[in-house]
Amino acid sequence: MSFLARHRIVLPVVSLAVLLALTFWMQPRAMSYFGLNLLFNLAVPIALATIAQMMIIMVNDIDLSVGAFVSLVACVTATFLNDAPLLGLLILAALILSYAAMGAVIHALALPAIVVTLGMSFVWGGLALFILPTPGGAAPGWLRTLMTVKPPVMPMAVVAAILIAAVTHLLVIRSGIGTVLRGVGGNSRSVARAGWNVTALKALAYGLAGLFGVLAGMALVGLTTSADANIALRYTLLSIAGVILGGGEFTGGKVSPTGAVIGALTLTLAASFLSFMRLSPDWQIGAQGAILILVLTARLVFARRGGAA
Amino acid sequence: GSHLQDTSDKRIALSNNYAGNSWRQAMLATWEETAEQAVADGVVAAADAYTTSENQATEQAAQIQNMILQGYDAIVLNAASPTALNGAVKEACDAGVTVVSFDGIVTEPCAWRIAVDFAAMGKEEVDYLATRLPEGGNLLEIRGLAGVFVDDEISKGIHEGVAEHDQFEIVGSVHGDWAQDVAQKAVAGILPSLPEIAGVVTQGGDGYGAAQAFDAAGRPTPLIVLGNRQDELQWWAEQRDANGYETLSLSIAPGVASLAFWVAQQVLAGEEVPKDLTVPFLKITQDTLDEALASTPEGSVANVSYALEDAQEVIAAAK
Amino acid sequence: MTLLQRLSRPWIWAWLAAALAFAATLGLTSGRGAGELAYAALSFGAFAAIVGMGQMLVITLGPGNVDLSIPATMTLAATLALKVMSTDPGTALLGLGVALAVGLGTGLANFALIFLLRLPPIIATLAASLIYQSLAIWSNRGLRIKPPPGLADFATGRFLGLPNVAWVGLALALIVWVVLERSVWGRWLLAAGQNLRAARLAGMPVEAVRAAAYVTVAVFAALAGYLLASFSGGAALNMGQEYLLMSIAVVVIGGTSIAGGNSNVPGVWGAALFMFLVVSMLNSYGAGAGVRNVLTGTIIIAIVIAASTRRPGA
Amino acid sequence: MTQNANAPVVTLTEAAKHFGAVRALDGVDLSVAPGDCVGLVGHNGAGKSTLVNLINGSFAPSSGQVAFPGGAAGVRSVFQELSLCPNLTVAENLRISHPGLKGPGWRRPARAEICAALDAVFPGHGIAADAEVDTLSIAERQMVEIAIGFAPRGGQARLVILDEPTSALDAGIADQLLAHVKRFCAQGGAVIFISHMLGEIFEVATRIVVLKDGRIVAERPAAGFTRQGLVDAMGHVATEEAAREAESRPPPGAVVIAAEGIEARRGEIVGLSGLAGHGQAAALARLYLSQSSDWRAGRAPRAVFVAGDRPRDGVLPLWSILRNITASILPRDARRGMVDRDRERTVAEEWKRRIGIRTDDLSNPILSLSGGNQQKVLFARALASDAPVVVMDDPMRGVDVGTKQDVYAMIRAEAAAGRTFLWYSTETEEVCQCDRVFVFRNHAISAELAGDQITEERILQASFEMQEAS
Ligand SMILES: Nc1ncnc2c1ncn2[C@@H]1O[C@H](COP(=O)(O)OP(=O)(O)OP(=O)(O)O)[C@@H](O)[C@H]1O
Ligand SMILES: Nc1ncnc2c1ncn2[C@@H]1O[C@H](COP(=O)(O)OP(=O)(O)OP(=O)(O)O)[C@@H](O)[C@H]1O
Ligand SMILES: [Mg+2]
Ligand SMILES: [Mg+2]
Repeated sequence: MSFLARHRIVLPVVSLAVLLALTFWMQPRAMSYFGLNLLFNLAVPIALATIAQMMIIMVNDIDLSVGAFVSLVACVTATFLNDAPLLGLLILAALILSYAAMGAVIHALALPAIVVTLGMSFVWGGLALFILPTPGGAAPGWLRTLMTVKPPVMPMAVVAAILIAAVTHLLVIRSGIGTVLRGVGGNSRSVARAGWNVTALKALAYGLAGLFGVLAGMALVGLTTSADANIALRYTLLSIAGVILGGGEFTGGKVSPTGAVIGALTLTLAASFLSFMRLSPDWQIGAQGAILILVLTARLVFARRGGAA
Repeated sequence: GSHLQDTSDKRIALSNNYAGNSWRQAMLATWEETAEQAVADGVVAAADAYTTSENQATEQAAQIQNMILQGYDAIVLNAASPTALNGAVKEACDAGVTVVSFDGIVTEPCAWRIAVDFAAMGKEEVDYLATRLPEGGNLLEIRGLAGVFVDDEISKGIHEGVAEHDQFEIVGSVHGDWAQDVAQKAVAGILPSLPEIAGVVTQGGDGYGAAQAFDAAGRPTPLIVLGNRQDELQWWAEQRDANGYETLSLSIAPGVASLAFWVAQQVLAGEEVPKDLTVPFLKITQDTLDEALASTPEGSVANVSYALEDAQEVIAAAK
Repeated sequence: MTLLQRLSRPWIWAWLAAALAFAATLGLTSGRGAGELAYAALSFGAFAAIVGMGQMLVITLGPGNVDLSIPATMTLAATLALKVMSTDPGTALLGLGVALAVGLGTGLANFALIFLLRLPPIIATLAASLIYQSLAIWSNRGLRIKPPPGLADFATGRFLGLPNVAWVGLALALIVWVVLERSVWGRWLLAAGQNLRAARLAGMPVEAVRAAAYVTVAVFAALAGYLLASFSGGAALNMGQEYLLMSIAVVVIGGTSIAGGNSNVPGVWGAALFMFLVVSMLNSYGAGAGVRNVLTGTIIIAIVIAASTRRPGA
Repeated sequence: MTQNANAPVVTLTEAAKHFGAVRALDGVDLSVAPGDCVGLVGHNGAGKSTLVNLINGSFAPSSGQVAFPGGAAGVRSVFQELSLCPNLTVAENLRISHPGLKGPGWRRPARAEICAALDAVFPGHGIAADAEVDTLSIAERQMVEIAIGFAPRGGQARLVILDEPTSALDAGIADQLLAHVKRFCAQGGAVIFISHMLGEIFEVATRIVVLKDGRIVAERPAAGFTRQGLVDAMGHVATEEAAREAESRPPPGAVVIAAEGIEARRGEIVGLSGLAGHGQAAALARLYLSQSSDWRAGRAPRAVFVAGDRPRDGVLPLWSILRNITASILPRDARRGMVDRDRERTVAEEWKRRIGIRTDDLSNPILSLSGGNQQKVLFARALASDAPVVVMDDPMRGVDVGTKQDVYAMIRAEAAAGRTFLWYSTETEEVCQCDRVFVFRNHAISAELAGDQITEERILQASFEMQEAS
């Protein structure tokens, strides 16, 4: 088996490195503590949302409600968590639990996850509109401080990305329960036959997704200082793209948390890279599509080499 | 004024969150015109326009951060959210960048705001209806995109107006997402359950779709307040010629982008500019209809372009 | 056929839900406006049904297959068609040709990305849609050109009491149904969706089938865009936006299996009517945007649960 | 609580399982004690897998009881359809069925345990504990699954049920397994061994239970059966003598296929042999793919394929038996692109009869068939077409003895009528049915044997040469 096929993480790392090198070349100012933070700080909530999506893809489902959910969390964070922290925490915990319940129901009733999450995206969106019919709210001070902290050596964004990747790698790849969860994606019948309660496992995976979704919403509010009901809708597609860019696959429980984080960084960087290119406004949108295709085309090389094995 | 500094080495960027309708396209066109001329005249060194692919505050925040990195001296901003960009705007101000927001303004105190009083616009619609329909009647409200600041403001103004003129009652309210086809669909869906409608209050751009929906349902065309789109104006002119239809059309002019450009230039030049400026909205009445229709390109939006003098006037008025 | 077997047909639920929403809306007016509402539902449902049927063919190809470029294709096809026609009478067919050619082009481009570059369809169509969007902006700068009067009359007109666009949607539904249920090509599509490798090893031309599905969805989207622009008096850059989630929703609410290999044409129409009627119902009851979204979501999930728990052996 | 050492591990009394009208298991009494090695045989669809599923708790019995006097711990199953998680490594798969592996550092003991288990059953297996399962060949996966079945997993295996464990293994590895089963039973373990290869049953079983149509029709110590007696008890009329009936086939004609170093003539049955996982299946698949197209399917395909790995390569799981049978002949029988449904049913009914698919209604879903009967459907799918070349990838996996003889005869008849067969098999007995055999070793052809040269020794010799040399 080829080196690339064994280490699916190589490709995302190389794409990110190439893009980063090009960005530095075009915009040397970015090559600084300050520059890196500006380039990547908005990637932190995206990375967390991507991890949330990955938890669902890990068990062979797909979540079309991540964006709406993160928006709802952002609204809760900017209102309840700020005004009445205890109530806010309770609501966030309830949201995580409802995510877990959603996973359990999807499995117990053998429902297609894509439809249930599509329906839930309306529900989350509606709840967010209840809480914030018009943009507003304010980030809790501690959250704002946390997201704008200036650690020594490396900017917050980089530290956060490394931390997220490390924690989720331990959780999903190294730990025993993470292995079982990936097993659910690989062959849930075999996991069930080994005596596991697959409904509970799915609830756990969805609950973890909910947890990371909550973290994503909180991180986002920490950066933007306020929220609105539509604030993170595009995270749904971004998170799916991030998981795939990071070497994950839609089926079979093949996911890489490190790759997912790198995928999220790459997507964020790609957008910046384009704005440094100063394209005509007509083509700015299309160029984002083109660069997505380019980055993913590198997978082709990877697939060809790997396919030979 | 001679107290002003030279801005010929300054670079200005336009951060735009959405390009998906004719209003925004007209806005981008006006910006381009103004910018090209200003660069050619040596007023500024560059004035580049950037649009995000998705209408999302997060993406626009990233865009603003990139502009900081690129070393622009000023950022002219049509914001996706009045508050969610505050983090990025603050970062820009801290980096010494002048931020001027218009149309979609931001609440961050360090930025300048060129605001349209959207609530007043909503109220004016009802005030107008009150003059035309003194005995009142049922109103249908077509709103924009839920959860967006402008939608909420205009709607607030409309409701304020209805409270004031209690001969009116809003019997139905739908979200048309500022898209013709969505508005048409929403109106068609709610019409069967509504009593007779005397007037339709809109947020701009939905009038033609509403007229189509009334037509398809075989209902008499009510008094629809329009939003300056050329197709609306043309429909209005046709109706006027056919049966003397009379109404009012109002909206913010896309050319406000050029006003924002000049305000930013003035700030860079060292002019004392108050943080809050207002521009009037562009109103088209029965009398100015033909004139407006003649000057609006087919399929576009009625527009005015602002020059440096207009900006100076607005600034002086606010002082 | 017993009642239980009838209930086991997943598409029944979409139709039941549509009927309930219809009845609930009319409950408000004690029956007045039934004809109007049905007429509106058929008009607007037709667009959702047309794109939904295209999306259904792609979703039938199995997990991971979906076309996210439907809105962009609709916009691009409509923009170019209306630009070419430039409101001149007698150009309707030319415009139709342009729209269908755009659909063919985007469909082939999508499939090229999927097949040649081996991109996952979700990402490929998403990325490509950004390019189509740029093309639409570049070609017409968002100007709204009116359709030729004859075409506009056709799109908003009626025949035998039904809207013309609904006739188009019903004719397409019939064709899709026959192809899926009776033709060899339909069998190939259903087989490829269950197990691509097994279908290939059974001698089926699976790549041709996949290509055909991706081209068909794009052509359907282009046709829907052309009709919608003619119907609503011109193309707008954001005209297709709501059909992204809508196209997926009508497919899955209509009872098509998201796992692939199983599709359901009547369900798509039922779900398309339902999606219109439920919004109308909630609007009529004066529900705000928040309530409307929460209830829409809840009802979607309820339908899916109802449809799946009655399926024997599921 | 102390247990009598000789108390049965599991006891079934009047156990029955019905699927709607299908009586998969119809009142079975069976008891398995420590040290027992029960050989379970029966025709395809006799109810063997259903019995296994009752014991391991996958199904609850429709009536009757399944009791574990000493508790259900230590009862393990190795399933007919492979059930590992392909995305996990070998060691991680052990983790799935071993909840005792916990806390930081669980990987090291997991690797040690699975390596030990593999070494115990299959000495010299060459499988790395850190290899992802989907990079392993089907035989290797089967070996891993068996090893997990016998691994201690925090306790002790007391009863291991092996449902057709050798169907994907070549003879040498199957022998290792048989030897291990004997050792395991000698040490007081119990095994239920299901196989259609009667030789294996006679080699390991202490007791043989014959199932027929969901009932036990014979249960005796192994020594009480003769091979023929066993076949008779299973209730199939075909005799094994039919297999070697006089050949009256015309001599092979012109070369119809030459690819991958394999040459085959019209009317010839060409075998591919060698140890499992040495590239035969891949070569066969490539050869088939080169004969057919991703883009076109004509009325007269040049080749058809019979899959051995049913879930992966063969079965279209949502479809009825009928649609699965006719999947490859749609263009031939179509009129203007439309499926001719009457003709489709006629063809399917005919093949149901000819190949003996056990179902009362072809509209039943394919997954309601037993493994062997699903395999027959795949045969019917291929033979129903007119393709001159039939490519078979270990197609007898899980097919019962009686049916096998029928299929052998059918293959010879079709060959006599001018069809060419390319036949990969893990069973030497089947390879010996061929006119010419290519033996694979390390992804290349190491020998070509014809006529009298085709013997078990020659094939084994060609398969192992390299290993002996190195
Ligand atoms: N889920 C099911 N639904 C309906 N019928 C079933 C189901 N599972 C098994 N059967 C039927 O039960 C009978 C026994 O099947 P079983 O799988 O136990 O056979 P088997 O002896 O293991 O055969 P093989 O040797 O082919 O594996 C068959 O007739 C089969 O069609
Ligand atoms: N048999 C082996 N084959 C290949 N690599 C091995 C083997 N044993 C250990 N390693 C390597 O050694 C490193 C440490 O492995 P190991 O999993 O035993 O650590 P650990 O202390 O158990 O940590 P953790 O709690 O994260 O599992 C791993 O990176 C692994 O790749
Ligand atoms: Mg079996
Ligand atoms: Mg370890």
